[in-house]
Amino acid sequence: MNILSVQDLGKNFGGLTAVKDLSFKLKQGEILALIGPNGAGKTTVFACLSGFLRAEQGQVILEGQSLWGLSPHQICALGLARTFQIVRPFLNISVLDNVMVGAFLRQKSVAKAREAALKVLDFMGLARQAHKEAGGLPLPQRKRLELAKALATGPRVLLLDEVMAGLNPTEVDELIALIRDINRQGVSILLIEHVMRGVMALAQRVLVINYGQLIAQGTPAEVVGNQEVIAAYLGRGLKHA
Amino acid sequence: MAKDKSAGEGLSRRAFLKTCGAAGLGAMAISFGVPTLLKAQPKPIKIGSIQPATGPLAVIGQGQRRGNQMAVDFINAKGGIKSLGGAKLELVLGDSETKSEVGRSEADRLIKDGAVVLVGAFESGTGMAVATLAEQRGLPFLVDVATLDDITQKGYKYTFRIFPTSTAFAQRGTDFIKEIMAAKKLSPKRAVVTYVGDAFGKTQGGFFIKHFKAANTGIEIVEEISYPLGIPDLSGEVAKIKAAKPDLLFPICRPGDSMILTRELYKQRVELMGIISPGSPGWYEPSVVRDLDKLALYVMDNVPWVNPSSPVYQEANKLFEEKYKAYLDTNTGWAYTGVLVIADALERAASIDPDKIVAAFKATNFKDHPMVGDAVQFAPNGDNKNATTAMVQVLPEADPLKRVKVVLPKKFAQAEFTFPAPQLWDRG
Amino acid sequence: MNLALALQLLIQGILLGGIYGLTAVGLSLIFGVMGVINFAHGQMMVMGMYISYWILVLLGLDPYLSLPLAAGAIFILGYVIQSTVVNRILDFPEAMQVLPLVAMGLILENLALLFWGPDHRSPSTALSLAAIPLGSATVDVSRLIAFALAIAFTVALFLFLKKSAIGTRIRAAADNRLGAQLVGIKVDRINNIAFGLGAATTGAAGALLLPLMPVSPHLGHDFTTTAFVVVILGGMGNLLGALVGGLILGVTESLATLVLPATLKQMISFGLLVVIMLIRPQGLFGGRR
Amino acid sequence: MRRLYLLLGLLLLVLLLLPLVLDKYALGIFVMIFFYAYLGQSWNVLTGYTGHISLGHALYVGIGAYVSTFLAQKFGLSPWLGMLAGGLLATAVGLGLGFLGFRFGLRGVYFVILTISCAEIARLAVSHIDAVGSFSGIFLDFNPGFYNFQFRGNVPYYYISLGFMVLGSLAVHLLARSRTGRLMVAIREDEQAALALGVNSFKYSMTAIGISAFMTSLAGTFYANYVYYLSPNSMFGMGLSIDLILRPIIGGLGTVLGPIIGSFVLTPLSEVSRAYFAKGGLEGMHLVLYGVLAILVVLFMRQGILVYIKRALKPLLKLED
Repeated sequence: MNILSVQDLGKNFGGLTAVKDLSFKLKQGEILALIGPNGAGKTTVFACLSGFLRAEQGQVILEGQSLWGLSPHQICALGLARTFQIVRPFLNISVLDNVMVGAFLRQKSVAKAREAALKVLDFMGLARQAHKEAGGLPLPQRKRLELAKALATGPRVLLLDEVMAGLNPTEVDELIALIRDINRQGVSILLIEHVMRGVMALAQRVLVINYGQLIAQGTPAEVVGNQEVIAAYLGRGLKHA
Repeated sequence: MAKDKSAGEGLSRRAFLKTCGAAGLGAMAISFGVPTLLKAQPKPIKIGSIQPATGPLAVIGQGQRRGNQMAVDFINAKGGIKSLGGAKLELVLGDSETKSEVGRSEADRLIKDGAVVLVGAFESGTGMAVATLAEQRGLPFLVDVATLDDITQKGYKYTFRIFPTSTAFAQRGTDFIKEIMAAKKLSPKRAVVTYVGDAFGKTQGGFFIKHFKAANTGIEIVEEISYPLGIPDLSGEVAKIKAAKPDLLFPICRPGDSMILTRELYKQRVELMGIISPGSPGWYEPSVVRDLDKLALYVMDNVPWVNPSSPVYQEANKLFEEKYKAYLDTNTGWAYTGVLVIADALERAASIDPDKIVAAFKATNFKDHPMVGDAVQFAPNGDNKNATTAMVQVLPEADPLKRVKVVLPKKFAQAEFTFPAPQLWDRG
Repeated sequence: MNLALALQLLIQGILLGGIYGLTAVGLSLIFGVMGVINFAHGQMMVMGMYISYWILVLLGLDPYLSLPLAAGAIFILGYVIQSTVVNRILDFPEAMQVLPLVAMGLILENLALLFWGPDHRSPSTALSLAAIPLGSATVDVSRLIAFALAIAFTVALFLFLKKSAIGTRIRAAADNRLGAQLVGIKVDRINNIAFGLGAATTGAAGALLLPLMPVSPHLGHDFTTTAFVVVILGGMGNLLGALVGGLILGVTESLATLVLPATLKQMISFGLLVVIMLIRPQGLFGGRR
Repeated sequence: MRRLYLLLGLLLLVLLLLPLVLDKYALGIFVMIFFYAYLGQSWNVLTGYTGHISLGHALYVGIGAYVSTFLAQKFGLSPWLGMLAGGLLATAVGLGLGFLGFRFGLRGVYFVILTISCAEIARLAVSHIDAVGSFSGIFLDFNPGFYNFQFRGNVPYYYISLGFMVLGSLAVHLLARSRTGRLMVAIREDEQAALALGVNSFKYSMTAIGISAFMTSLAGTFYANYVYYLSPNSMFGMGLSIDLILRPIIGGLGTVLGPIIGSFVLTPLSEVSRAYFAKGGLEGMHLVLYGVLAILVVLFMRQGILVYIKRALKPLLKLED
């Protein structure tokens, strides 16, 4: 069963095509990775799915409901949450308060939201930081906080934008385990990732895009061997060499 | 010229810095009376002066302070309040910053500092706020300058005013204009009124227009132009004046805009028989007469002016000229008179009890003042029954400080008026 | 409707618009580079007016001749304000950036009051009464000069930013502060110069206004507000836009007096401002958003 | 935390007893302290907590003052009720302004200019409405009595303004701890990130401006019946808008105690310096010092004075961060 289906998505910036005729489906309970060289349009896809950008064409269906024209907060309320590539914690309030903002989406009372947020923090291993100001956290913990906030909104689908970038291998491994856990709890995940170790470990399927178009898809192993994918990455590399 | 001499008044830089620090520490507890050497036993009687010493009306407010202070010095030089054992007067100063609530707060501070009478406030909004406060506190308040009728129409017991109201201005102004036209056998047909867009301009202008229209002068007011106070550009307004083809211009200004108005009339070659202000600042101040020079000549203004033949005036004006290089005009003159009227009431009350002072105010019959008009006497509502205006005109004279002359009423006139005036650009 | 009057108002609107434009160019430059609104702008202009006033009174030098001195003095003032205050607040939340500059305006205004007293000073200059008759209308010579110089200054400033080495650095710093720093530009110094330049045009505007209106300590505030309107109309940070925005505002306000009391003409400008912001927030001619 | 509340309670008790020992002038200063603290608190809701900078809050003060005064003069309605009417109108106007600003995405400087413009437009409009005195403004009659919101001495004004400050701060305190308040803070911190977490930023921004406008306008009614004179320039002008934001900025933005502390520092300072420099020749000096102080505070205490006070009291009160 597909929880999210994307049909012929298209987005231009001025005359520049960022995404073109992109179609894919995210299955219930699946972890799907979206990869591609820098500037391939991955983040634009996320922005279109989460309502931060208006796509010019195409259809996005979440559990049978069209997301066309909805604003980000409505999309989030329907069960699709996202993180940002450059993490955006609310700097001047505590970690707990940060996560509570997400929890308020489902919990109307402060006490219940706090309870829910604490649970998420515990799960993410941030319980000891709960009362610290978010601005004081180091990057790895900020990454977790970013995830915790999104998780607190109780999503059915989670879009993760490079949550592993900038982490050391141990931290990556911890995060992989966490994301697996999240997935096991029934959250379907679409992730953009450059850390291939993460992609290989997590993704059941991989989509590769370049210049806003889908150029390959399949299991991680299949995609890695795909000539076109190699050309996309290497070709670009050669040009710049 | 940059700054009058009182600025240096005994504050060295170090003393200044030191006291600043003290002010920070001592907060409200400090009282700031000027230390004086007292030979006589009785304590000085404090008069609280609230004037707009900063803010857009500062030019007038600071003059008002000088007027108040000079009268205090005058009374003290004459031996103070004799019925109170020769007690000296002391002026305690408040600055309204041209804001009503600041004026109110300042009045309260002056009361705390021991003021037994308040005087002020030039600007009618502050005047109103202080009048209400005086009523709340039960302390007499003498309005030295402020025209708004409302101040004395609230039935307040503690407020008195020596200055004419907007109504009085409008009536006198209309009469004078009729008199001028009759004397010169002229029958102008069209006139334009301009007024500034603030409380003063609106009331002064509105009352004048109403009276003038009702007075059957044969002169039609063809255009009423109000303009904002902000950026002083009157080119559009003057273009409208020119298009209305008036014979006469009746402007109501604040200091500053009068200069732009006149220069603009010159540049756009607006032909007029003359400029007659129904009563407003901006035409008789030393700085205006000096800066506009020939363009200021022949402007007439209907104001409660000084009485040139009064010995009180002559004495006061001499001092004022020596000290401030300026002459006593309508505002400073009434500020001076205000304190004289207070001293007179204190003398007769022989007490600083507010209600006794109020009783003394009510019985005032004060002749020895420097202004035109009869003795100051208060009507039941607190207005000066005999407050009146004169028509003054700026006339050619080598010394700019002597150019403003009373021309009407005849009783007080220093010179014949010139009317119609030569056009602005025909003055050599 | 009176055609002669309309023509006269149109002429005056255009000339006044040039002056509005000149007062706004500096504000626009400062916003474009630093992203802060200089709430002390009008007061800086008044300082320029006082400087040319005193040069005229003490040395007898006409404001048009003392203009470089006024501009230079206000350049230094701007440079000092930027280096002592504004550079330190660039990273502050916007609400915190407002206060220091408002306070700076308060300080300048009251320093003028302390030093020179509250008088309205309006000296006669060589050209303060000159006017050229043009049919039924007249053209004010001081305004015409101010208008011409306003255009000249704006174009000169524009070219300076485009062509000169310092100009290029200023643009780089405006574009990306961090990036400019990385390529070795001393951003703080460049900011000082940019603020100084913005201030200098304002000082020059002050000198040009002296023959037109009396100077007094409290004149500044309304010029700041008007300059805002102009800058938004033209697009924040767009210098030529500021000039055109000034013209639009001048003409609109002037012609509005045909049908409205002059006291309401500002309402037209603020109304226009709101509408422009809603439908074209980048300003009529584009700018930094 | 408990000790902090204890301390605040004690301070409140002192404030309640102060009129026993203070003269009218000192009470008047306290009235202004409370008045500006309350105004700062009201502004704080929109700017300090939600992050939308308003430099036109005089608009709501003016509406509150004019509406209640107009109703009292025309229909004899008690200002206590007129105050609510003014509050409702101010809320409606605030929501209208908010709609334009938030719907059309005006943020930062653009929102600032929108607020200035709306206040200026209101000032000019009121200047041309004869029913409320146009340029001349309104002169209130003085008829002391509770019904009329007018009193002879300063003591009633003292307690009313104290009540405004305490209740206003309590309301903001409760708001800040509520779901709504927390979502407002999220919008202030990062509107995009808040949107991504399902926060309807438009709705909560509107709520903030509505509450802020309502609270602000109540102070207008107080002002009218304290000063007895209203004019378009003083009630709707930019001067008041700037005056009312100084205290929360200096005390600490987005905190409940910030506006109060700011007002306790700034209001007496302006009074004392004005009184000190009242003598002739130094006109304007107090405003220069005021300006210098404001700059110094922002430069060297960028989070406001409150942070330093907290730090100093930390050991005493066992405060958490």
